[in-house]
Amino acid sequence: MDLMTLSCVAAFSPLVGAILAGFLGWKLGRVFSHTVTIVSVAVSFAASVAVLVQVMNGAHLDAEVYTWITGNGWKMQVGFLVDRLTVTMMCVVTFVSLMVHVYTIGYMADDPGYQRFFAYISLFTFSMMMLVMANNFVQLFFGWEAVGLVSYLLIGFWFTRPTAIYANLKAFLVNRVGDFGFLLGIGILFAQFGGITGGLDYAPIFAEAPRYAAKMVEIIPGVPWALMSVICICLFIGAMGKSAQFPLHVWLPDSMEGPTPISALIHAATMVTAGIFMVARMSPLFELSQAALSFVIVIGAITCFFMALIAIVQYDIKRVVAYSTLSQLGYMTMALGASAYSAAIFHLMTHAFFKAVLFLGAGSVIIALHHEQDMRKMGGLRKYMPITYITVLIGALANAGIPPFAGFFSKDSIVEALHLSHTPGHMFAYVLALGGIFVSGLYSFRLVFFAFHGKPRFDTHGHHEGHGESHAVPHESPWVVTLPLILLAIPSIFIGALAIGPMLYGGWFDGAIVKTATMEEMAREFHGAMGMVLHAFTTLPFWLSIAGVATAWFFYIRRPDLAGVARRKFGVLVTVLDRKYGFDDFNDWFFAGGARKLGRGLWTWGDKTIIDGIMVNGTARLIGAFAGFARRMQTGYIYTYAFSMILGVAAFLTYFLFYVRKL
Amino acid sequence: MIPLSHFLILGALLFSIGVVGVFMNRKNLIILLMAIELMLLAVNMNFIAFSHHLGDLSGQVFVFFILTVAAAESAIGLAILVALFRNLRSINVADLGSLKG
Amino acid sequence: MLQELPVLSMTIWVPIFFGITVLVVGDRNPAPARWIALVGSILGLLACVPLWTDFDRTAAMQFVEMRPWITHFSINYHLGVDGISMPFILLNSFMTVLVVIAHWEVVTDKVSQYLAAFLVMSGLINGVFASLDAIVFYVFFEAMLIPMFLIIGIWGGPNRVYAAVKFFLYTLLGSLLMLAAFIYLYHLTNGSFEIADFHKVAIGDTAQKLIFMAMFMSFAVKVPMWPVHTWLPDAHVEAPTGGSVILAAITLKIGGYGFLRFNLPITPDAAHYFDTFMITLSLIAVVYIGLVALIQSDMKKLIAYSSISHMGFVTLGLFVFTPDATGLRLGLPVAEGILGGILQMISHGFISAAMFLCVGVLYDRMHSREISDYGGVANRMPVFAAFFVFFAMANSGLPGTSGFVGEFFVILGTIKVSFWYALLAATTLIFGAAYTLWMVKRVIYGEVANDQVAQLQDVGKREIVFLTLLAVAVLAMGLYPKPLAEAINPTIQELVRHVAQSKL
Amino acid sequence: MDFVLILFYFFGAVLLVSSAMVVTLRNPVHAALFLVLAFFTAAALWMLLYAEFLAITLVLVYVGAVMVLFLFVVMMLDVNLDVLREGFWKHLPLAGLVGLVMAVEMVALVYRGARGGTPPAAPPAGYSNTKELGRVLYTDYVFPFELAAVILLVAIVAAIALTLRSRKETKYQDARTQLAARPGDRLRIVKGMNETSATEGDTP
Amino acid sequence: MNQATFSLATLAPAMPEIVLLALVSILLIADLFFKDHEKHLTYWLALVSLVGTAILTLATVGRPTVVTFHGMFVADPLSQMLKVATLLTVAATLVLGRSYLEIRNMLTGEFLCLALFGTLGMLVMISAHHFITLFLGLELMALSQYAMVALQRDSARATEAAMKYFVLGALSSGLLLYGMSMIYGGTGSLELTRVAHAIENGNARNTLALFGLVFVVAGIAFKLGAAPFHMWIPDVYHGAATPTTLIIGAAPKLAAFAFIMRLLATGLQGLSPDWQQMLVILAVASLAVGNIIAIAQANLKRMLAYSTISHMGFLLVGILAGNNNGYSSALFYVIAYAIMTLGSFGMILLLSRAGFEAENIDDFRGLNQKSKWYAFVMLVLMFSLSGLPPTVGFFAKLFVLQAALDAGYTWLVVIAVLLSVIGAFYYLRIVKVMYMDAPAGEITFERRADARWMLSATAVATLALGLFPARLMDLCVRAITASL
Repeated sequence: MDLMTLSCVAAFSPLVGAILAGFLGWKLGRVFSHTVTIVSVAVSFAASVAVLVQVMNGAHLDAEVYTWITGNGWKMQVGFLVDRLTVTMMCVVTFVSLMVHVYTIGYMADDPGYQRFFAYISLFTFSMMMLVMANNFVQLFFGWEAVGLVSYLLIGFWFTRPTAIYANLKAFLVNRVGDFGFLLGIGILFAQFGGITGGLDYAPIFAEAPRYAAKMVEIIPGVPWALMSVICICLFIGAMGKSAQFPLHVWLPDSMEGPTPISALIHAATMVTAGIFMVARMSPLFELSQAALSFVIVIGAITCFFMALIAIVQYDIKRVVAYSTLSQLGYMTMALGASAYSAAIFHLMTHAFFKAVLFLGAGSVIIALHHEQDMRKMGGLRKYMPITYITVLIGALANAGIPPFAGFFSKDSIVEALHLSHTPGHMFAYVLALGGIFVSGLYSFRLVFFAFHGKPRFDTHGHHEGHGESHAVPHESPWVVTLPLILLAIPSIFIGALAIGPMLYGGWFDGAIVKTATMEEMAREFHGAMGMVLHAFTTLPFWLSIAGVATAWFFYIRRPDLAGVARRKFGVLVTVLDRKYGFDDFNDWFFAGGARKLGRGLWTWGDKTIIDGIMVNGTARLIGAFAGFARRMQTGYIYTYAFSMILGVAAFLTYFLFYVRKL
Repeated sequence: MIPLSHFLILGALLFSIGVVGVFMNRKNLIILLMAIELMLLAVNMNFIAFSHHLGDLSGQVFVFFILTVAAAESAIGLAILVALFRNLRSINVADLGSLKG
Repeated sequence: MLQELPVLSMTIWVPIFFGITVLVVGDRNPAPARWIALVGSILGLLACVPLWTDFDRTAAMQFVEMRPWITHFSINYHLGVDGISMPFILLNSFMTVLVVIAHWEVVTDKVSQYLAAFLVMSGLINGVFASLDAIVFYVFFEAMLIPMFLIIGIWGGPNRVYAAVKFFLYTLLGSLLMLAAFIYLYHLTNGSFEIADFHKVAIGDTAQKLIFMAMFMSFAVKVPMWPVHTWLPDAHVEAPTGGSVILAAITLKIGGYGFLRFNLPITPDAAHYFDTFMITLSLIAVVYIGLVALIQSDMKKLIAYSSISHMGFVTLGLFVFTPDATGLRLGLPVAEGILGGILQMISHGFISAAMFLCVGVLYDRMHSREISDYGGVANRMPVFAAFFVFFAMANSGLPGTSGFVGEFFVILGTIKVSFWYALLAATTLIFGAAYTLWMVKRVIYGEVANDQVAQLQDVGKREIVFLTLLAVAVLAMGLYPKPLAEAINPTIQELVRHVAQSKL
Repeated sequence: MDFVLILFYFFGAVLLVSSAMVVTLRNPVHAALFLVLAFFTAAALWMLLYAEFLAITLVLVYVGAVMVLFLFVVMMLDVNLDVLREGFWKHLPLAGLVGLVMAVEMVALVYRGARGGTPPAAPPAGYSNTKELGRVLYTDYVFPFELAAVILLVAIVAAIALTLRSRKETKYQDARTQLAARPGDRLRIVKGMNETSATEGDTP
Repeated sequence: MNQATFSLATLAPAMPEIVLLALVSILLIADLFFKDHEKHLTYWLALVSLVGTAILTLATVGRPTVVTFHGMFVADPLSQMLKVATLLTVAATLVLGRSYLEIRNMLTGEFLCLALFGTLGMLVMISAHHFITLFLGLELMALSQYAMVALQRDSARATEAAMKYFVLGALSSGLLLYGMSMIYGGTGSLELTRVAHAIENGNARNTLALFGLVFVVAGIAFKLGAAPFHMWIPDVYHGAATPTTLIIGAAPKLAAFAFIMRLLATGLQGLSPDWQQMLVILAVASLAVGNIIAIAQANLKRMLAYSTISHMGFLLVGILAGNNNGYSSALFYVIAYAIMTLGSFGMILLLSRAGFEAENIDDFRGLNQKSKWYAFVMLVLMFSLSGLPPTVGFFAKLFVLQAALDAGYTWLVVIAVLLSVIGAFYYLRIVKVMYMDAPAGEITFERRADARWMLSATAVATLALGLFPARLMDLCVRAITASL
């Protein structure tokens, strides 16, 4: 099959699955739903792999599926751009998605919304494919919003939970704030290039862009800004929303209200990385603007470190993972800012696997404990659910960046990149990145120790558990749950070592992502994966992560009592972290509350009082009153009437007496 | 000889008296009717003065018809007055105020 | 081949004829009246089909009909459509069918008059869009008020009379000034009411400004633009569902259409002179009204305000010509704004209609429009909830739905004029989503709020039919707007060319 | 200044004074009598304008018929005259002012308009105003003349229709109803409310 | 030329008047001989004489303009058109008012012959060509009307209205006469064409003429009921029995229009710049007063009275254009107005019954529930009065405004437009009570089919002329251009 057909299959088969499951699922039942969706996603994955093969043989696709709309001198299309970047994403997305599909069979087994759920996740897969495969900005924006929609639906999947429907509204709106910038970016692109390139396709715009690198615009009169900086920053604001970068990160922790498979698929592996992907895709543009890059790198650094800190004080197992996701996304963003795009994508891939493992593992724990998410009610689980334990451990190691696990390679190269980068502010990022490494070690293993070691703290709660089932003792999850865990754990171990060579230094991304000076220098220092591992023991990051792990061990295994002490000691700091630096409170108070107050004010004063009360009804009342008054002049007495007549005549006479013409 | 303006001024004054009589009279409808007769008289005065000074007879003819009409008019007016009096037992102008607004 | 057939006359008079028939049938037994009305509306829709199939994508006036009407003033029964007007006739005929279906089990009082009012109004509205003679246009434009006035006033809610009268007088005030402008133009063209001649005639500066203002009064009220919008929420809240649907889906569009057909071509210089003014009002509509919509407690009022906000987008799109000081000065502003405006109008036709029908569905069951009376509807009405969320998403401009297309192009057009205009306009992404989805959250999601909600029955076949029709329309236009755009574009090019050259 | 002018001033003064009395007096009888006086003086003034016929007509028609009619009505309706014109003086200022203004303006305009113009000589000897009028009245003005007749007819019809009323107590035979009478009409059993039989004649 | 020359040629043009007069006299006599149960014969006789005269007039249509009776009388297309309209209007009035009058024992010979005499007066006015005939026609009409109002002589309301009407009417004809006398003095003639020539040739004392003009216009304004000479209208319309109101309200406007045409357009066209200014003031005042005060009315007859005032304002807007365009638009307007008035008062008559006048707006509550058709009739009439398409009222306004704007009175057009928005409000109120309120009392309808048909006919005509006004418009234009 030719590339186009394959791509179409890859993109649209999940859609077909979603439609079937969505419209027929409630009639034809659960089995039908999960089979049809899993098959469709499997097909999609297979197609993606096939595409991968072809692309490795140097195939390349940039073609139109159909024309969306035309105007004077421009046309916009739905089309696919398949190169190595795309295909990487396709494979990651479809693979993780497939795993999650399978996992879901077990996880959602006793949920009434089973079919709906499968329809949603297939739809998500489709949207994500449209996003990554887009060859123009309009379609990119389509996918961008579509994944947002599905995430909205999935976070609010349990729509009777107040927290869930609060979280999904919040997620959608915060994303909209990002899209707001993104759309403006696209708008400026169109304004600049639409006429020249006759549309919003990537290729021509990337080709044209360098000629406008020096172009200045005065958005504020008298203050010239580089056009490219404006565009890139606008675009990056979009990325900030989608990839939950500070200060638009607030939605991601709340999104944990959604079912765990979603957290794994959307809020760890794929959707949240869309922003990273986008910036990488736009690398030809970003390379043209130092300002934008340093903006990116600073934002990334802040996210990376400070979100990691929060993870330390969380007790909800999923929220810990969520904050770790935030911080990992921070790493990717920093990499982008350091114009080490391929490193970012590399980390994106590895992270997709190990973070999925962590989430799914957490999910496995959660079902084992009947939807209990508080780590304080866990502990000592490793003997009850060994497979989960192992896989989560692998995930944690990878996350902490311990060699030779996947995370190590990607994260280490990012730190390296930061070190070597020329982007203003890279040293700031470098420092925070190092701090982040320590913290990630700490929180990852805090999770592991809390949940799987120590003495069990769940024994009592089995009884006053809602469903009142007999077994208080948790047991290993069914194979549909553990299989994905295993299948995802394997790459979490090896993919880093295997892929780093070709992906970062093997010119894998040639043509898809611009080569940058940073990568060049890193390439010079790179001597194969093995060398990297060996060299690691002499580097600061390695010891930092070890220190993190050790601290965790000390506080949660060796001297568990100290944890509480420390909590009390650093009370202020802890509360600050607990309140998540007060972002949520501020947003609720200022934006949500403020908008509502403003709206109410405008309505009562503007609409009701001034416009309606005074202008409209006021006029009516005025006329009415005047009518009532004028009416009283009709006294009913002949002399009044006669008087008015004579007054009229007298008036005319006066007029003519002093009106000189002919007189 | 008497200049035209004399008669016209006389007519004007007479007419204004009639008019004032109409809207200043608050009591008696009959006097209202009389005031109207005065107005017509003033008009006739003008016509005759003009016809004399223009040496044109039609003015006087008009006066003739005005007299006729005035007679008919006062007949009808008085008839209405009578009918009104039968209903109101009064010819007081100030009592004619039931229709208003 | 259908060019000989008086297609436009058919689109006008077929519904009216059936309306009168329905009236004659009376409502001793509503069933026949309903069926006749359905047949009539469908025939009316069929009559429009040639407009789409035989429409050749040029700027020329097509399906022209010309008969002398009042020779003394050289007023002609002159009909014709171009890219601007053709889609609206289709939209209107389509909506009429929906309204007839939607009323079926709902309206039981004075059925025949209800249906007659809608059919007659449908014909009149087609006339508004089809007429090429100012007086003919005006006749349809005004006559249309009467059935709408009755619909709001007779079948409306508790405060219906106030709303109906407000609606009527507001509109009348504007349109009478427009009539004065027409007469003035009649003299400028020394003796022609042909809109085409109005387009050609040269007009002095002051005169242009006055004429612009006069016509602005009329169309701004219809759209409605910001300071003169307050009739709309009242009218919507009080009107019966069908009334709200036509009001939101069609009659508002007449305002936008009027700007395109009259203000821009007849007084181009005034249009340029006033464009900042218009844009300001539009942006106020977008932001201010967006915020106001956020806190509405009545679903219909909320949707009404969202309509105003969306129509603010339309007027914004129509009046972005000239880059201002703060503009990016990137390329000359071209037709995107107007294209966006028109697409926005059509899509808003579908979406607002759908939203009002959804509220109607709930209202028929619970007889309340208060958001606070609902909650957790999705538990009892899953299918309905799916539709509602879908249309809500469309209303907040999700790509893939028609709601996105219009807004997208308006923003593309606006950003060429000024980055800050675009910035303010784009806030609709946030506000639109905020007020729509917050309503969804409070109405659809959550635990079952109370017993009435617990009693709710999911949508029946009839309701599924019209909701599906609309959903398909919304999706189709969102995913493949090309045919529509190709029908509109030539006319827009012509219009832009015309507006660009001064008439002084 | 010549005798005629003196006459004019004299009659004019009387005319104005008497007409002023007409509108100010409280007693309609006195008012009517002053009106008669006014008409007489007016007639005299017309004489000065060689309009003998009209002068005579004025006296005959008005003083003879119309004023008598007025007096008759005044007598017929026994109006109680004790009602003084309270309110008269209250309204006088405004009303008087307007009247004065109007009078002044009219005089001013009239004077402006009628200035100059030589008064024509006296008509030739043997000229008969009456004869001339008579001639044109039945030839040139026959159409208005007929109309005047119609107007008088209308006046008659109206006056009768408005004032003539057949009193209840005047009984007169109506043969038609008598013949049409049937026993059924004589005796009617009425249950509950009593309905008035619509058989008697043209009582309003 | 003092030789009396009565050939048929002299009389023929005046044939309608002569015939009508003859028929009225016959009616007057015949009525005495009709028995009580034959009184309806009088009604039919009156109807026959009106319609017969109308037909006779129609027969004369197309004749060239003739001035006869030594310049007293003119027969031209305008007069023919207006006469037919007047006669038919009065006939329609009788048809509509019949049952009302019968129920109240008012359908007497006197009533009918007074009505016919009034009509005769209108005909005379319409084709008057001389101040004397104008005056006599006016008085003939007016006197009959005073009497007709008072004819309901046991009703205090009616007699009061009659008295007011009479006194003010007399006052106004006093003003009119004074003005005529001045114009006579100024131009030295009483015949319209001669007056016109005198003014054009400049051998006129313009001061006097102008001075007279003021009074003449005042008199005209009274007859039309233009503010500030309008105050009799509400009281008389309210006080008189509804059919009488209709007789006063509908046909006389046609005559008054003719009166204005003769006086201002034929006679004083030379002074048009001056009377235009006066008419502007009158028009604005009438529009304002009529439209605004009408809002505060609860009585339908009073409300329609005020609406009449505003409509007269519009009529004046047309006339003050001062050219044929304006005159023809005004002619169209006044005819349209006559039809609408017939309809709207006809509705009051339709709903009235023994002891129930149906003259309050609330009496129309919920009419739609009782009868869709009559509610619709009223709806059409109301929207036509408020000038909404597709009714004749709209085109009437359109043509008038167009004429005024043509004459350069843009600001006046704007004012008129704004005030008619206010006007729309009280017409809407009627529609509102009919359609949106629940029935208050029980509603009964006129029994007579002919009256019902006549009423429906007015609505249909309103609508039909709204859809196809071209024909009538051309007629008006031709009549004006041929006659002036």
